[in-house]
Amino acid sequence: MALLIFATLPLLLIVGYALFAIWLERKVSAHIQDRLGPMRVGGWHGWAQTIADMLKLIQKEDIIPTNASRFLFKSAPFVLFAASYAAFSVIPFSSAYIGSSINIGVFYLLAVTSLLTLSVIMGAWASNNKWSLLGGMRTAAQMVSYEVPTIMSVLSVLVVAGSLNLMTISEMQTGNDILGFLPNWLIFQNPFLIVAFIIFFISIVAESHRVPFDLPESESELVAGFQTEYSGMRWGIFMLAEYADMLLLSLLGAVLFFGGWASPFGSYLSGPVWGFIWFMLKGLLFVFVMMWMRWTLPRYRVDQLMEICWTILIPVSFINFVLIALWEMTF
Amino acid sequence: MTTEEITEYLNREYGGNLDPTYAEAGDSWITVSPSVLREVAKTLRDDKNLQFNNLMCLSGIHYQKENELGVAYHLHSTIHDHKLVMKVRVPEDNPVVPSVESLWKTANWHEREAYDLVGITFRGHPGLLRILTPQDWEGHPLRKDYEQQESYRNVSTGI
Amino acid sequence: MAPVTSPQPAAIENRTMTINMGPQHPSTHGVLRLEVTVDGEVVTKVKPDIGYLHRCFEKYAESLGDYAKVVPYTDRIDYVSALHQEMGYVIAVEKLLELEVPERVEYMRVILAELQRIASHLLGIGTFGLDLGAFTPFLYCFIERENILRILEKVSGARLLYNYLCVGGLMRDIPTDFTSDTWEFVTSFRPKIKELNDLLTTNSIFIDRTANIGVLPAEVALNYSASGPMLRGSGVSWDLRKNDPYSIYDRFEFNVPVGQGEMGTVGDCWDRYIVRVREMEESLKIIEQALDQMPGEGDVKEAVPRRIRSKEGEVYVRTETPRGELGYYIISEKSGPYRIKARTPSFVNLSILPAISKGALVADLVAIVGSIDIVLGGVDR
Amino acid sequence: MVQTLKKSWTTFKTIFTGMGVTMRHLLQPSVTLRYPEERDELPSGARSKLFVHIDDCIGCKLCERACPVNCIAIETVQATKDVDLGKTSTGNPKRFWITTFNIDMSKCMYCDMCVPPCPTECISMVPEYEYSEYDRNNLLFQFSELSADKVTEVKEKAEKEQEEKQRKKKEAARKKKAQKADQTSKAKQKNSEG
Repeated sequence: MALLIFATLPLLLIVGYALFAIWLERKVSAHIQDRLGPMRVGGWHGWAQTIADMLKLIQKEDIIPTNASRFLFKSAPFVLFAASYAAFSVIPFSSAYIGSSINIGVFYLLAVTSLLTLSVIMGAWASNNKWSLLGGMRTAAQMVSYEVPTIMSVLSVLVVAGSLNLMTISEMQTGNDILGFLPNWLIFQNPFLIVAFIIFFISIVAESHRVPFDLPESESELVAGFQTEYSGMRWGIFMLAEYADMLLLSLLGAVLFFGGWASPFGSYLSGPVWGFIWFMLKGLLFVFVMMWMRWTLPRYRVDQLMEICWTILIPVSFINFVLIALWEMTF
Repeated sequence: MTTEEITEYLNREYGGNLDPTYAEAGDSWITVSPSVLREVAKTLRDDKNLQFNNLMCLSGIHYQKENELGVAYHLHSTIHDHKLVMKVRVPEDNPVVPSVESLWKTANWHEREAYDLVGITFRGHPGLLRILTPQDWEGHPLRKDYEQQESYRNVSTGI
Repeated sequence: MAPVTSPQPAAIENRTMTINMGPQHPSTHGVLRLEVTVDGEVVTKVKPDIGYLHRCFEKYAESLGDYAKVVPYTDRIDYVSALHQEMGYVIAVEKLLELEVPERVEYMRVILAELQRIASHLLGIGTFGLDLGAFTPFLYCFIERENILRILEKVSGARLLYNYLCVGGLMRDIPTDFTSDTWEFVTSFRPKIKELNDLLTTNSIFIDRTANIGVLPAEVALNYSASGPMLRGSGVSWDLRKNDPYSIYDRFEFNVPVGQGEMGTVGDCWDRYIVRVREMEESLKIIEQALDQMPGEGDVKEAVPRRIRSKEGEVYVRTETPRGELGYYIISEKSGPYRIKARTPSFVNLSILPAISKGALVADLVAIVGSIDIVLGGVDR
Repeated sequence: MVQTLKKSWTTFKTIFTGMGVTMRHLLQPSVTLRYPEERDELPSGARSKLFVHIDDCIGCKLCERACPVNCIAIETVQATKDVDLGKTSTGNPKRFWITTFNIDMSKCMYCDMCVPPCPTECISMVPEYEYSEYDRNNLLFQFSELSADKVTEVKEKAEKEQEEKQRKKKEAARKKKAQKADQTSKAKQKNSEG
């Protein structure tokens, strides 16, 4: 029983976060575009808008195209959500809460998130729609390619940290001793990790398919990409998983580069509860930057996307990896 | 060059017998018979002193009184900056006009439109299909005696 | 040694796929249907299918039997630049009837037309950005367009379909604060162009997406009788306001921006785009000069005939709309209009699409359609 | 290599320029009007709805004729001699009962063509835009103020007068004819006498 409650906590967190993030996305986009966004539902700045939308989506008819492959079509959103939910189990939310403090945490996370690709292809292929198929093809290529720079930049962190356990990595970043005031975050420990972080950030933007790399669902080209045929709650789960994925990768970035739940002020304002708040703030900051980018930039074309990955990010990340290793050996 | 000069030039150089027509108001035009239309058009485009490289407009016309269909070509030369209106007339029961699509690519859609709305057949056009109305539409709407069909694919057209 | 033979690859069936882009698709700017044959993501053939918005303008215009009544119908040809459609028609009828229009009316027409040109280009630029995934510039453009629409609403009473010009003059008197409103807009708009450039024009991703895409060489453009920014983007300096001035455009000083291939090849999508941006600045110049020169007093309905007495004859008049040459071919009889044909720039420019989109990717096709800046009302009439 | 680095640099630079622009807008107040609570004031000449001062209408039907979409339907009955319908505010005498003056706003295309021909300026566009209806028939605006009884009464009266007129005319014609005949006979007489 206790285990069940323990397991449901992140689920509640994800759902609550997703509702908040969708609202935030609308608000950010609205204010960037000199609009107001949802203002009515719930009173203050339409905070209950996404809840109302979710209720509407639940009530909607579950439409399955006649010629779709029914089983795959129905199960794709759940596989997607299961994958990103499972990945949350190794994220150390605070010094007192982690789903499973296993020794291969990073490895597990990267492996499980690869399932996302599978489910997107499942949904795209099963829809029996040409736009979906194109979207699915793009997703497969994009996610598989961008996994390489992601893994390379994560590896560079691991070289510095020396552990695959995310809890251990977080713990070693507490305190602020660098130059007397900077927190002990990994990004400040090695100058080349800044480059690694930039590569990591670009890759996670692509992995969670956000602008400028939102090709799988590029609205103005592929209608809605792999989700074209989805409606109602199944579409809602895709949406949920997408935002959960965004948070997951942002949190991973926070753990690997910005100290996880470690407070920026050393021992001041630390502790399990503060740790959780710091952690979420760091994650949400990345989420906000992704939103900010989305509402500013146009999108890349599919071949340019691949070009960036294979001709710039991957070579740079390899070179950077070697440099980090050299730096670690010298100092 | 004005229409008059162009006609004179054409008659002198190529031995034709074209004659400009004037109306009470507006532009004047030359009328060409369909049998020589393509030759004339090619000359107009390629002659060094004419060089009509721009077909501004191509319109189909139904002359109800004369039971004829007509096509008006509005030509313009960006090099010499002169214009010419050329017309061709064909009887209603055999409305065949040679296509100028190979001379001016822009004629492609214009000719399809003239075929669709007025019902002029352009010989030598690469794909003479209806363009604005559905492929199985009946009649040519811009004819003066056109009567709209009552239903299209079991949907009432509103008359 | 035996020659090494590479193993025969298993026969892979290579099939192309036909996809229907439209009539309901986010980036076909209305109800355009493109029958696209793709090989993977590479477009091998495009077949535009139009006519979904055909409203029989010509048939209506001919059956009304009255020149004045046609004007509101011309608005609806290209509803994004309605004033230009009216202006072309009104000028054609005036030419047919040999009417002289008062100075003040001419200036007013020019100012309004240039305001409308800016509004239309803003929409064209905004939707082009939208096609490439940039949503925000689209709405910034709309904010600016709104300011223009407000001026036009004050003048004519309507925001989109103005019906403000009539044969021989204007439908209403000019409001007293028109000049001050316009000046205010002109001064506030200049910095916004710079902002737009920062956000979109110089953006590296935007350049990557548009440079060297959909290249239209000048000779092809001329052969297809392209016009407007489409032709000027290919490096041909051809603007009817300069080359064949109508109304009073010969009194103003302005440049004709042409594509120079700054970011790639001459005649690519970026060139067509930048021509529009620069044209907005030129339009501002024209508005400023016209506001300075406009006579303050005068009856705008002075030359409006009470009853239009039709003459026998025909005219073809072309004017420069934001999308290119708009031609009206009017055959007139004693009883009224016999044939009215509108040669719209959108229709002609769209016919080039199959020629320039071969070998592009699906994403490029969207960019190309966006850079042509068609309005389906203008294509289908 | 150098080129790639340069390109990456410009990419980053332009991305940050763009993000600066959007950040500025994020902090700016928005331009949205929250519609039912806040309203934009339309200029006085805005074309949103047709309105007729029926008291000023003289029944000339010029607006009906000017309308390109035939959304105005007017029926008039000539007023009998014993009634004086008065004058409009512009001083034109009224001679017709306006028995029907219907404007179908669902057909109207807001072109303003009916307004300038009106000699008494009784038809005009007003800036009122909140009149959407669930039933299309409710968009048919009837401006005539005459009751059905009044209409029949007026019609009958007019018919009667018309008949009367016709009768009188005939009578007059007959009289004239008789007179003429009389005259000619007289003239003949004169001739014969002469």
